Amino acid sequence: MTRTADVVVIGGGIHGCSTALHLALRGLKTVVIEKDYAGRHASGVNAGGVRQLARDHAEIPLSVSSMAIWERIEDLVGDDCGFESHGTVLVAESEEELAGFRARVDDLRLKGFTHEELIDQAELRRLVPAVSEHCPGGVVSRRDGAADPFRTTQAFRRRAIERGAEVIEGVKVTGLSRVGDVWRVETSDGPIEAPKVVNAAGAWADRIALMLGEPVPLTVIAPMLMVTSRLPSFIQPVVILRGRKLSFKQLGNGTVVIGGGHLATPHRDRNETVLDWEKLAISAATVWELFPVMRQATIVRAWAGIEASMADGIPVVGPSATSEGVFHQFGFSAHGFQLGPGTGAVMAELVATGKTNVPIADLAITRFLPARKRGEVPL
Amino acid sequence: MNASELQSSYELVVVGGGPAGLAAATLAAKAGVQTVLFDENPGVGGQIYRGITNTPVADRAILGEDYWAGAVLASEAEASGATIVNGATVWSLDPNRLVGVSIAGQARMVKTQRVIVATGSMERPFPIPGWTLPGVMTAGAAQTVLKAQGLVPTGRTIMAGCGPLLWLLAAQLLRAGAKIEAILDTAPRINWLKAAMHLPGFLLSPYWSKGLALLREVKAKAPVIAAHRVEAHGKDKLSEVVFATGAGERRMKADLLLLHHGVVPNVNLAMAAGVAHRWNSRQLCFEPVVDADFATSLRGIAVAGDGAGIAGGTAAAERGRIAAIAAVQALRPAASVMDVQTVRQSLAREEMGRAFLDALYQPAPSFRRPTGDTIACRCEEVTARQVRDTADLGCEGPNQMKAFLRCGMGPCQGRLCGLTVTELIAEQRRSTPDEVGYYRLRPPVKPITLAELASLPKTEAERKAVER
Amino acid sequence: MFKRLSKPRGETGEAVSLKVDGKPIRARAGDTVAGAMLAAGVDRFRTTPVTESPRAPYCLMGVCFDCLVTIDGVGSRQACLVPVREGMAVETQIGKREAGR
Amino acid sequence: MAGNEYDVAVVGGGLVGAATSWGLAREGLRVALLDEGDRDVRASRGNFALVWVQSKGLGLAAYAGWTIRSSDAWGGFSDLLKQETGLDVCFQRPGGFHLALSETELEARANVLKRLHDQPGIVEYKTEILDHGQVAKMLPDIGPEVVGASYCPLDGHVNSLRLFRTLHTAINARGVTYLPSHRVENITKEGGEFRLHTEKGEVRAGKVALAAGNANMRLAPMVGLEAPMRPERGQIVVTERLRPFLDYPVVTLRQTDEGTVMIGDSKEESTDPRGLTIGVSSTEAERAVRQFPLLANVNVVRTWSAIRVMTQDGFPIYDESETHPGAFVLCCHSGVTLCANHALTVAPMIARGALDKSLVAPFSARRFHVQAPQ
Repeated sequence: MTRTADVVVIGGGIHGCSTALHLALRGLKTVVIEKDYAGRHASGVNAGGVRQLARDHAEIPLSVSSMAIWERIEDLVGDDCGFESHGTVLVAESEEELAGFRARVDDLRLKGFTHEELIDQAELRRLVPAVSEHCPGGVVSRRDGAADPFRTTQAFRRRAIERGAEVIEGVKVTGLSRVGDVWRVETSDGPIEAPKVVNAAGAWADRIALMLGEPVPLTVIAPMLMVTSRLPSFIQPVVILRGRKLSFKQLGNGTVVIGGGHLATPHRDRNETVLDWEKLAISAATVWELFPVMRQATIVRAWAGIEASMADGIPVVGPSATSEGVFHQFGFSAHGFQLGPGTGAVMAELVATGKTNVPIADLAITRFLPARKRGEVPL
Repeated sequence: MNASELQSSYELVVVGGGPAGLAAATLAAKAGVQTVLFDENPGVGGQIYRGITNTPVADRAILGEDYWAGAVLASEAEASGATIVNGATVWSLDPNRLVGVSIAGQARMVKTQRVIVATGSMERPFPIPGWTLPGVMTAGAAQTVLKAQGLVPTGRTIMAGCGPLLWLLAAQLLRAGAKIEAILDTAPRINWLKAAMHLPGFLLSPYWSKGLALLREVKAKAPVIAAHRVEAHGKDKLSEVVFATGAGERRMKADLLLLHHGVVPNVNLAMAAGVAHRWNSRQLCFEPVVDADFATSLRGIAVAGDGAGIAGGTAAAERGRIAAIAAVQALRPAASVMDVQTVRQSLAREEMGRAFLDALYQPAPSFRRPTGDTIACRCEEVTARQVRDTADLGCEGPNQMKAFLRCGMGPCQGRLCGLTVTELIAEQRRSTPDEVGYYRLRPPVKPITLAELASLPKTEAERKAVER
Repeated sequence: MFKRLSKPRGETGEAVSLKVDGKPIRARAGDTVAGAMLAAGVDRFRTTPVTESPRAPYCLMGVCFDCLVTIDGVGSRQACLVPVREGMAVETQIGKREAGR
Repeated sequence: MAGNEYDVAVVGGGLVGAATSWGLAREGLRVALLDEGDRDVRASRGNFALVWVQSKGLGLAAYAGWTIRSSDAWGGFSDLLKQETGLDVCFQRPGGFHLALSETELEARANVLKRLHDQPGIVEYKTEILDHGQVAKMLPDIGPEVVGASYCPLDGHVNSLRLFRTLHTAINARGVTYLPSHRVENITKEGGEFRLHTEKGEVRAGKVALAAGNANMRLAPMVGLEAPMRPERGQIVVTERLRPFLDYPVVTLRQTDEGTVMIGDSKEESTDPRGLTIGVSSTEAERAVRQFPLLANVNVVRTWSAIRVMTQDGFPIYDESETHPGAFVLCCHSGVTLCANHALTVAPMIARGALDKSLVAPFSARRFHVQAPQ
């Protein structure tokens, strides 16, 4: 017998689980299909940054909506998810870089966003006392923070189930077809029919899109992270550098997690990544340069998670361009963790009501269509 | 201005000098409509912009920029040509738009073609044990004396409740140098799950960033404790606050307890006039039935601002403008006024986050429907048990309840017990607040003296009805 | 329960004097009677006409009627709505009001 | 009839219906009391609470006797209620005044009383005309405009809202089934039993007593009775609670045991209970201040209007149906004054199944059919 649901969500990462929870809260019968287990890839093994700072304009609305949830995350999912808020600081390494930051902050203000705040050297020193003397200032987003990624994904999964969603793990989606008014989702465990489908399949989402005739420029990446031995507490905010592919934060136990964009080699069909220790060494060197205190630390572990990166670095969020009833939510390009809670809420609204007032048009999948197909008149 | 200087009729009467009233009067008067605004406070601004023209609070950071935005509304109203009368209590409004107003002990009846009722909101009743003790106040009360008179609490101060205004006030008091021993957060956790579906709208609203910033500011300076029961103890005044947390009961010595469970429309004048009302199950209060122009079931009478359902100060001003545009178009069809669509769009933006806040900050049933000897009606000192027992006798509604127990018969005329009594009856009789209904209200909605009442004009027939 | 902010805007000082139950207090022009009484440390405004239990202002915005006092011989005035005036005589009100005052 | 749900169905949950139900329950009967909803008109919430004798009976001498009978029974009645419920309805009979604000008014007053007492068959009771000085000895706060008053020592008052609540408490304790929101749409009689049809279902009873105020006009014909009514609107003004200053009720002004002062006794021919005429309240207030100048600064907390239950000639109707034996109708304006009679005299008659003609024959609606002598 074919199973039925109101919505099938493909992918059990932070995004899939969050959308499932919000759908369940709206009273929709929701089934999540996860080929491994919830939080197995990028959602479970990222750096845990909960950051509004330095985001692309197109995703700021989703980011601020998420922040509203992050600050009360325990009220929503019954677990504080290890969320701590000490701000994120973007450090400028030169006056020139700082001038660029200033222009961005002013521009954001004009658009009505106030979460980014330009800081001078004194304030930078106050927030990040150990920063190297050559840095003239930076930008802070004071409500940013960090959380425990795997725990967070699990908390969303658990609460979604408590609210009536079903999460099926270890089952792959093998096909997707329209049968009358509903979508038939073929899985390794038999078909499920539902009028609505959400594609939150992360690094595998392009394959789902392809089943719908919507090719997208998705690259599979594997951002690397490493963690140091314990150090005396020397920094509270998460620190990021734009010029040098670096972000790092000190956890409550004293260890420091270093990430920032250097990539391992992913093998998505084998669920494997191969670390690139040369690039890890570059990250380590950058940290040592900026924070002399770090020189005594040793790297105790390094890892990478498989993630989808879009050609333009921003996610795909919104309805499918070809298939009514299907919605995309993928391609977060290594900065999707913070966006999970709020994007799930917006996606659930979109699925349930067909619309949302949240401006997500710039994240539509149509941006990858040829101009002619988008209906634009060529010059 | 004294009552004898008033004209016997105006084209438009606006009741209330908060954002809705000020914006409405300004727009109408500028369009050439002969407008009078009555406000019972010593100065305009309503509660949100209380004291805006003469506050002694010098440091602008204390009250925040949202407060000072009110100065523009006030000065525009001042310059608009509308007659603004402070210290003027409107105590009666009838379906024929005859307005009873009292100024410095003198009553007058004023006739008008249109009325915009902008009587705003008041804090929801917070019936807990000991809430009548001196030293227990609403959070809004503390905010009022801060704004209007520059007073800040001294001694041991505790706040309790939930809602955006609670956090705003806490931040203002902290900035003004007050010390807050604890903030007892009564918002039930489960509300988050109910609110979550409204998040997408909330994030576009002006509330989220302000609200979260306040939350953070307050939490950095005052301990916030989740509490699901709060009691005020003391003999002749507050001495101790007792509250229940997940980890058991706690007690704290206190000199001042500030309570807040959100605001509800102040419906007395509109209800007494006979405007149709309905229960709002999201905001848990009665509100007038209005159309897109805020016109009510009574011809020529509009209710604008928070009095038409809670949406906040900025939305109130937009609502006032919409109601005023309708009045101008009816009274002066040739006058040029701003495009109502533009105002509707701003209003829609302002109202966007409301559903989320309403769900998130809905007070728990135990704080709305008290039990035992907790006072429900402060004026007549009627307890929750009496109301419940009387409902069990077969008393189905608040009007019979009033006759049996006198609840709602005191000078506040049910403002502080109306919602409680309705909800208690609904619970006891397994009914709904909508079915139970509200007190039938009658003028005067604010007390006036017998001499004032006696001084009003009367017809021969009206005299004959009494003198025999 | 309340004190004044140390650096007020506009005219400074407490220029108005009035009496509460015969005791002189100072107030700022622009104060309401209730505000002036709270600033002067008065923590009981009246007792109720029903059980004579003590009350002080609850809402300070004119809706609760717990701040009723006798002002210049006239009972049951809402202290939160009446501005102070030089020489005003305020009395706290005990139980039911007496007719004629 | 063992099949009946109830022995008696009383229609109308106001003072008349509640008092009658209590009296019937005291006789050991199974009683259902059918009432309308909270928002429906109810004169019992808007009355003036006097237990009043003076000037009752001009035009129907028997009414004076009927009134005095209830007034005399009131003390014992209130004691009974207190024993059963613990609630004190504060009945007092200190005597009452009717104040005159001009010589013309005083003369008119004296004339009314003279005509009343000149009627044949009238029961004797004392009423005096007093001048200003005599009144001032008992009512020291009257104003200079009060030229005099009539005074009757039999007059008194109660707390009528508490009486209303006390009766409901008492009937609840005695097992009366109170059915709110049971507006009676139709009454039929089948096989010796009355069926009362309501939106919430049917109620069956062996007897039916109509005590529905002005609605009796609609209901009485369903059981072969009639109740010609002429509803009237009255308005009342109420003040805040004051310390006791008035030891006697005045027909237009009384201080309750709670301290509030009620001012009223207007008459308007309107049946809209929501309407309220400010000019009428104002006239009442003006006269009150002239009568008692010390009230000038007192705050008015509420005004209200209510529809008086008034028969076409102003006197009560008590009748039993000839076509529908077991159906009775009770209509009166003075539900407070006559409350003791309804509970202690009329209810036992209904329980027995027949009205005692020696007491209530003058109050039959048949009086409206009397033809002028040829």
